[in-house]
Amino acid sequence: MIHDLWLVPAFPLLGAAILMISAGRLPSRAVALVGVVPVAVSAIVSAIIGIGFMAAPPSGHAFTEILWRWIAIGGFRPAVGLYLDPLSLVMMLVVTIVGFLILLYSTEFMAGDEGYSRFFAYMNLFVSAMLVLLLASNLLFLYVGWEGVGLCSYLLIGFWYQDAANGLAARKAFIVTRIGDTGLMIGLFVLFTHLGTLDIQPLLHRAASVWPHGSAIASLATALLLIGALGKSAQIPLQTWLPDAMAGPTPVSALIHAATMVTAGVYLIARMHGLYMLAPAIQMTVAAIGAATLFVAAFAALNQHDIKRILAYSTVSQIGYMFLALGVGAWTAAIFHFMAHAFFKALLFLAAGAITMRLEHHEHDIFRMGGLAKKLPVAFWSFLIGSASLAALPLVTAGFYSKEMILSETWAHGGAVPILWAAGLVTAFVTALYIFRAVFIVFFGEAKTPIVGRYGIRIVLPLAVLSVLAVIGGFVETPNGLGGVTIFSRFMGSVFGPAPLAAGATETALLVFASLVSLSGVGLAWLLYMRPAPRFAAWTQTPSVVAWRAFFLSGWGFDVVYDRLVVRPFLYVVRINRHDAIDDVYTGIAEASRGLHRLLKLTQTGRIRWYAGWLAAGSILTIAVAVIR
Amino acid sequence: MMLVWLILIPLLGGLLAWPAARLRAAAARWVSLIAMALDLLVLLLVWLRHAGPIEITGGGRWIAMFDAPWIPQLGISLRLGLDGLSLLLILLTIGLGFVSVVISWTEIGERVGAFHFNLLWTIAGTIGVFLALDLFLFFFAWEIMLVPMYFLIALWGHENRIYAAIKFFLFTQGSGLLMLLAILALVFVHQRTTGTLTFDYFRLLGTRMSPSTEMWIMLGFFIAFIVKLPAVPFHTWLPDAHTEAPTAGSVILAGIMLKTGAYGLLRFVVPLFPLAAIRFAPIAMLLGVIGIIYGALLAFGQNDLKRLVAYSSVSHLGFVLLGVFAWNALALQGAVMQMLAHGVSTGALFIMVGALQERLHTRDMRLMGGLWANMPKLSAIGMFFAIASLGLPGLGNFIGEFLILIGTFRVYPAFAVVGTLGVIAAAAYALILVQRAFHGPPRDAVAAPDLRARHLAVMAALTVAIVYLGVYPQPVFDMASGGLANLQTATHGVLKLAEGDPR
Amino acid sequence: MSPALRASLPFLVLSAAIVVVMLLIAVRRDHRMIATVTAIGLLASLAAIIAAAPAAPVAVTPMFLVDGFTLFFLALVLVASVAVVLLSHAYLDGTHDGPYDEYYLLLLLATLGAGALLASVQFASFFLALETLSIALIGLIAYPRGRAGAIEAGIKYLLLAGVSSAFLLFGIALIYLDFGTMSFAALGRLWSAAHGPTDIYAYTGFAMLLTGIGFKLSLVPFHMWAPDIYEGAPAPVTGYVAVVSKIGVFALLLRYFVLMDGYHDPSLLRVIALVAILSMLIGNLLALLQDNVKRILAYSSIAHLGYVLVALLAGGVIGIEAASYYLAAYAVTTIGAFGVVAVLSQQGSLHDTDRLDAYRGLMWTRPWLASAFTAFLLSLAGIPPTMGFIAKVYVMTSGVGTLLIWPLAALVIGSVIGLYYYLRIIVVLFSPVRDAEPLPPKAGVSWAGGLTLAVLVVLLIGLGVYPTPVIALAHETTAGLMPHQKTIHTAEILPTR
Amino acid sequence: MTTIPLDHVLILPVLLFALGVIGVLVRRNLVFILMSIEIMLNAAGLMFIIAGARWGQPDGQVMFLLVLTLAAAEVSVGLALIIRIRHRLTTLDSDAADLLQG
Repeated sequence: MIHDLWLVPAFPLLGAAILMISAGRLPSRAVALVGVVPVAVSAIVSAIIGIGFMAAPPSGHAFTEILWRWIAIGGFRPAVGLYLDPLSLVMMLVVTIVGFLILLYSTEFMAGDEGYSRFFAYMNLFVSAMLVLLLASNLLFLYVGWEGVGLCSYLLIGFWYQDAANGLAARKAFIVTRIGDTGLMIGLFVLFTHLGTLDIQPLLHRAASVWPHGSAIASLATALLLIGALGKSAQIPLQTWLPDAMAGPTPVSALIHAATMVTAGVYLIARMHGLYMLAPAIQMTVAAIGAATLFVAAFAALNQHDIKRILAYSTVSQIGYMFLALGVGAWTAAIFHFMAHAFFKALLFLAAGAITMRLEHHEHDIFRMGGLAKKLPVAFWSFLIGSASLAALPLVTAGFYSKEMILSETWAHGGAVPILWAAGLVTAFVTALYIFRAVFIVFFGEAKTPIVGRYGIRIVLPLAVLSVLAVIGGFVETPNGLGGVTIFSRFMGSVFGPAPLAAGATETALLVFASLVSLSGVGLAWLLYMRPAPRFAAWTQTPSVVAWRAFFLSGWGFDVVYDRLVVRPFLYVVRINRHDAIDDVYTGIAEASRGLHRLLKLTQTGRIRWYAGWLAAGSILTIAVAVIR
Repeated sequence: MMLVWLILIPLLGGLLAWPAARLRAAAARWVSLIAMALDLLVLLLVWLRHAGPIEITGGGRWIAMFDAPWIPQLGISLRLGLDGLSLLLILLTIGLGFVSVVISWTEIGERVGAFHFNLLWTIAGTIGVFLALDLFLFFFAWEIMLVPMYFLIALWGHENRIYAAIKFFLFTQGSGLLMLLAILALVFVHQRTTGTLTFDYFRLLGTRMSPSTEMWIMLGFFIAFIVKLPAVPFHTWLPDAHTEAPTAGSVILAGIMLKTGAYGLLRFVVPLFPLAAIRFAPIAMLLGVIGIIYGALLAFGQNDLKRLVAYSSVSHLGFVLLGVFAWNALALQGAVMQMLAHGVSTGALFIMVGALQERLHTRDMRLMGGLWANMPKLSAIGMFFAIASLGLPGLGNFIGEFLILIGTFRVYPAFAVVGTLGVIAAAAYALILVQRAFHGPPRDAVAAPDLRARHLAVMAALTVAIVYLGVYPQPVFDMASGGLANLQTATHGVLKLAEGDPR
Repeated sequence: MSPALRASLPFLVLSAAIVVVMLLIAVRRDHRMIATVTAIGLLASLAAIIAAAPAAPVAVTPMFLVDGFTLFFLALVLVASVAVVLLSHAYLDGTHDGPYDEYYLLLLLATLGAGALLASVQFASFFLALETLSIALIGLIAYPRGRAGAIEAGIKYLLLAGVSSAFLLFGIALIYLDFGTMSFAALGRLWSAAHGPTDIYAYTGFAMLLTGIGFKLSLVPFHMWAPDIYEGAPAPVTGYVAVVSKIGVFALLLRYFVLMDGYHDPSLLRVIALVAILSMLIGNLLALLQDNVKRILAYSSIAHLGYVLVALLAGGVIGIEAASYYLAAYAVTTIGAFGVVAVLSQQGSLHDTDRLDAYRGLMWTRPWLASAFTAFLLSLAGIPPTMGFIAKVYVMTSGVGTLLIWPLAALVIGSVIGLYYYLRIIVVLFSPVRDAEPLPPKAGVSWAGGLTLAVLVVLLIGLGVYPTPVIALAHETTAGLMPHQKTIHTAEILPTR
Repeated sequence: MTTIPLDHVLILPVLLFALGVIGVLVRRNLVFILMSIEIMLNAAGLMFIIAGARWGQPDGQVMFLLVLTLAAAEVSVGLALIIRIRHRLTTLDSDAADLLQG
C-alpha cells in the first residue's frame, strides 16, 4: 500500500481538475461529491498507509518514491519524488483528516454560493498542493507545493471577488508570503551551489559532513530558509497578512490559515532541522522570533472585536509557540503542538463559522453577539472545547499536553535567564484570557443579534469529531508525572533522535505552575467579562489605555510602518514613471530631427540667387577643406 | 533541402493566401492553416528521419544541414542548419503560427488575404532566422521578418498603429544596421587573418582578433539583439508595438520575434566573441536585472491591459539576458525554457486581451472590473496565465526562471538575488491585472459573451503546453542540450583561458 | 573593323539614331513612331555593346577610352533611357499639348552626352560630354511649355548649371595650369609623383571641379536645385535627371578619382568624405517631413549619392564593385519610383501627381501599382529582398573594409532617418481610402508604362534575391579600372593580435 | 618677351570670376544673371589660355573655343527660356520665380 503513496496527493488534484474543467456546469450535489470524496479517499489511503507504516516500518523508517525524473541538467537532477517518514506521515494524516472534515463542513456552509464549484476546486487543489509540500523528497518539488498552497490561499482569500477589499487582502497575503518565498528560493540557490543537490536527505547528510558546526554558510542557508518559513507561517516581521486573510470563507480560514498551510514554515524547519543544528545562532533566532511573535500576537488578539481576527492572531501566536519549540530544539514538541493546534484551531474556526452563519448578516463582531450558549448549543460546546484546548486547561485538553511539552523543553534549554520560557508562560496566561474573553462575550450575557436557520449533519459531525480530537489528541504524549506516555516522541524518534529527558521534579513543578497560569487566565477573564467591575470599565477608558488598545488592535502598528516604508515608496516610483522616462530620450531625438528638418527646409527658398550663393559658399568651403590642413 | 522547404512553405502559402482571399475569406485562413500544418510535418520529418547527427568540426553536431552557393563573390552561401535549439524555437514558431491564424478567424475581417500573406511571411522570416548559419543570410532573414510585421501592425493595428509601427521598424532596423556593420567587420577581420572572404558561421567561429576589436564587433551584435529582446534601455518600442498590433501580431511579436534576439545572443554573440562576452557579461547581466525590475515596475503602473503585458515581457526577457550571459548549462537551459514558456504564456495573455478588446472595445482596465461574473471562462484562463507569468512552480515559466537564477547564482550571486526580487514584483503586476480586470464589483455596462469554442480550444492547447513545460520539461532539455552543447563547444576552449571562471 | 571602331560601335549607333530621328521628325510627326524608333535606337546601341565588348579596352583617340567600365555603365544608362522612353510615351500620349517629337531627340542627345562621359578620360572630352548632357536636359526639363513649374525649373537648371559649369571650368583650368596636362592618367602620375601636397592651385582646382560635379550629383552643399527641378520637371524627365545624368557624372568622377590616384591624398579623401557625410545627413533630414513625393525622392537621391560616395571613398576592387552595383540598383529603383509617379500623371495637367495626399489608399484602388511603388520604396530604404538591400550591404562592406568610421556612422544614421520618410509614403499608400483626393481621371496604366514597371519590379526583386549576375558583371567589367590594386589599401587601423 | 610672374597673371581671371559670381548674386534681372555667368565662363576661358601659355601648348586655346561654344549654346537656350518666363511672370526678376520651394 505504501507504494500507492502518490494517490494521496493525486486524488484531490483529480477532484480539482474535474471541477475546473467542468467550469461550474455540474449540479451542486455532484460538486459536493467531487469536492469531498477525493479528500476522503486520500484520508483513507493515508490512514491505511499510516497503519502499515507503524505496523511494519520500512527500512530506515522512511520510504522514498521517485515518480519521474523532473529535470536532469548536469548535476542538477531534482526528481518528482515523495518521501514518507514519521514526520510527513503525521502531517499527512492531519492534513487529510482535518481537510476532509472541513470540506464536509463546507458542503453545507457554502451551500448556495454562486462559486460553489470554484470553492471546492480551489480547496481540492490546496489539499493536493499541501500534500505535495509535505511529501516532497526534494526541495524544488517542495517549493512547488509551497507556492501552490500560497496560490490557493490567495484564491480562497479573494474568493468573494466582488468585494475589492477581499482582493486586497488576498494580494497582500500572496505578496507578503512571496517575499518570504524569495528568501527560500535564494536559500535553495545557496544549498544547491554549495552542496550540489536539492534532494532533502542526501542534502542533510552532505551538509552534516561538509559544513562544520556553526559555519557561516550554514547560517546563511538556514537564515534564508527561515525567511521563507516566516512568511508562510506569519511570524514577525512577515505576520501582517494573516489577520487580513480572514476575508476568505471561514472553512478556508480553518483549513489553510489555521490548521495546515500556515504551519508549513514549522514543517520546513523541522524537515531541515539537521541544517539548523549546524547553525546554532540561527536556531536561536528562530526561538527568539517565535517568542516575540507569540507574545505580540497574543496581546493583539486580546483587543480584537472580530471573532475571526481573534482566532487569526491566536494562530500567529500559537505558531510562535511552535517556532519557539523549534528554536530550542524541541522538534517533537513543535510537531506535537502542530497536531494539537490543527485540531483545536480548526474546531474553533468551524465553530466560529457555525456561529456566524446562523447570525443575521453573518455578524462577525463579538460585541454584537452574546447569549448564544443556549441558542446555539452545538456551536457553544464546540467552541468551548476548542477554547479550553487553546487555553491549555490541564489534563483534559490536547493543547495542555503539547504546550506543556514546549514549555518544559524550553525551560530545560533556557540556561541562566529563561526569558523565552517566561514569554511562553506569560503568553499562556494571556491566551487563556483572550480566548475566554471571547467565550464569555459571545455566549453569555444578552442576545444582540437574531438567529436564523439550523444545522445539518454535515456541520455537526465535523464539529463533533474535531471536539473529540481536540480532547484526546494529547494523550499520545504525556509528561512523566501524568503517565509518561511517549508514543509520539518514540514514533518521531527516527526523525529527530531520542527525546531529551526532563528532570522529573522540576518538570512536575513546571507542570503545576503552568496549569495554574492557564486557569488563572480563565479566571481573570471570568472576573472581567462575566462580573465586570465598574473600576475595570473606567480603567479601560483612560487615554493611555485607549491608545494601547488601539495599538494592539492594529496588530502593533506593523501595517502602518510597512505602508510608509515599502508600499508608498513603491507606488510613488511606479506613479512617477508610469510613462517610462527612458522613452523621452527617444522622443527627444525624434523631436530634434524634426527641428533640424524645419531649419534646413528654410534654406530651400526657391530663389536662384540664393542657390547660386550657396553654390559659391559650398565651393569656398570645399576649397578651404582641401587646402587647409 | 527539407530545411529550405521549411522556409518556402510559409512563403508560398502566403503567396497563395493573398489571392485565395478573393474567393472567400475563409480560403485564406485555410491555406494558412494548411501551410502551417505542412511546415510542421516537414519539421517532424526532418527530425524523426535524420540518420544521425552531422558533425561539424568545431561547430558541434547538427540534425540537418543545407548548403548551396548564393553570392560566391562575397563568400555568401545559403547555409541552413538545424539543431536542438533551433528545432525547439521553430516548433514554437509553428505552434504560435497556428494559434495566430485561429485567433484571427473572427478578429480580422478586412483585407484578409493580405493579412495572412504578411503573417506567413513573418513566420517564414523567423524560421529563416532560426535556421540561417551564414551571417549574411541571417541578416537577410532578420530584415525579411520585420517588413511584414511592420505591415501587420500598421494596417491591422489599433488607434495609434502608425506611430507604433514606425517606431518598431526604426528601432529594429537601426540596430540591424549596427549588426550589419559588425557582421562585415567580423568578416573582414577574418579575411585579414585567413585570407578568405566568407560569411560562413562555422568558419567565422574562433576568428582571432585583438580584445578591443572583439569588444567593438561584439557590441554591434549585442545591441541589435538586445533591442530586439528587448532590454532596457532599448525597450521602448515594445510597449507601443505590442499595444497597437492586432492580437495575432502581438502573439507573433511577443511569442516568437523577441526570441530571435535571445537566439542571436545565444548563437552568435557568445560563440563568436567568447572573451569579449565574458568581459562584458557583468554589464549585460546588469542590463538584464535592470530590465527585470524596471519592466515589472512599469507593468504595475499601466492602465492599458496590453501595455501591462508588454512591460511584463520586458521583465521576462530580462531573465533570458541574465541566463544567456551566465553561460552555464543550467542558466542556458533556463533561458531556452524561459523563451518557450514566455512565448506560450504571454501569447495566451495577448489572446486574452484581444478577446477582451473584441468584446469590450477597450483595453483600459479602469473600464473593466468584475468580468468574472460575466465571463468566467475567459477570466479563469486569463488568471491562469497571469499566474503562470508570475512564475508559479509547476508551470513552464517557473522552470525557466529558476534555472536561470540558479545558474546565475553560481557566477554572479548578486545578480541572481536581485533577479529573484523581481519575482516579487512579478507577483504584484500579475495580481493587479487579475484584480483590476476580473475581480471587483461587476459593471452593468459589461455584458458580453464569454470565450467561444475556437478560442477555448487554443487556450486549452496553450494551457496544456505551459503545464507540460512545468511538469515534464526533460524532453525539452534533452532536445535543447544538443544545441546548447554546440554553442558551448564553440566557446569551450576559449573559456578555459579565462581563468577562475566558475562556469 | 578596327578595334577602336568596333569598340565605339554603341556610340555610333546612338549617334545614327539621333540623325534618323531628326530626319523622321522632319518627314512626319508621329508620336508613336518616333518613340518606337527612339527605343529601337537605344536597344540597338545596347545590342552593339555586346559586339563592342570583345574589343575593349581600347583607346578611341586620346580623349576616349572604351573599356569594360564604360560599357557596363553605358548599358545601365541605355537600359534606364529605354525605360524612360517607354514611360514618357505613356506620359505624353493622350494629351493634345504636342508636339512631343523633339522630346525624344533631346533624350537621345542627353543619352549620348551621358555615354560620352562614361568614356571620357580627359578634361576636354569630359567637358564636352557634360555640356551635351546638360544642355539637352534643360530642354527636357522645360519641355511642357504650358507648365509654370517646368519653365521655372528649366531656367533654374540653366542658370545654376551655368554657374556650376563656370566653377568646373575654372577648376579644370587651375589643374591644367598646375600640371600642364588634361589627361586623367597623366595627371595621376604627376599628382602623386612630382607635386607636393602643398600646391594651392591644384587643390583649389580640385575643389572647384568637385563643385561642378557635386552640383550635377546634387551633393550637399551643392544640392539646393535638385528638389525644385525634380518637382518642376515632367516625371519621366525627373527620373532621367536623377538616374542617367547622375550615373554618367558619377562614373566619370569614379574614373577620374581612380586614375588620378586620389586615394593617396588625404586632403582629397577628406573633402569627399565631408561632402558624403553632409549629403547623407542633410539629404535625409530634408526629406523627413516633406509631403511632395517628387521632392522626397529628390532629397532621398541626394542621400543616395552620398552613400555611393562611401563606396568611392573605399576604393579598391570592392569599392568599385560596390559603386557599380549600387548605381545599378539605384537606377532600377529610382526609374521605377518616378515611373510610378509618371504613370499616375499626365503632361496635360498643371503639375504631376506628386502631392502625398494623392497617394492615399492607392493600395486599395490600384493594388499592383501601389505594390510596385512599395517595392521601390523598400529598395530605396535598403530592405530585402530588393536590390537596394544588397546595394547598401555592398557599400557598407566596402566602407567597413576600409574603416571609414565617420562616413559609415553617417550612413547608418541617415538610413534610419530615411526609413522614416519612406515608411511615411508607404503608410499613406496603405491607409484607408476615405478622404482621398480623387486621382486624375485615367482609365488605367498604359501597357508600355505597366510593362516597364513590371520588368523593373522583377529586376528589383530578382537581382535582390540573386544578385550574383550583376556582381559578376560588375566585377569582370570594372575591376580592370584598378589593376594595380588587388586588396584593401587603407592602413590597418583595426589591430590584429 | 619678358615673363610675367604666374601669380600676377592669375589676378585678372580670378577677379573676373569673382565679378561674375558677385553679378549672379546681386543682380535680380535674369538677363544680367545670364551675362554674369558669361563673365564667369570667360574668366575660366582666360585661365585656360594662361595655362596653355604657361606650358606652351595649344590645349588652352582649344578649351577656350569649347567654352565659347558652350557659352553661345547656353545663351541661346537661356534667352528662349527667359522669353517664356517673361511671358508667364511678366517680369524678369529672378526672385519672382520661386514657385518651387521648400
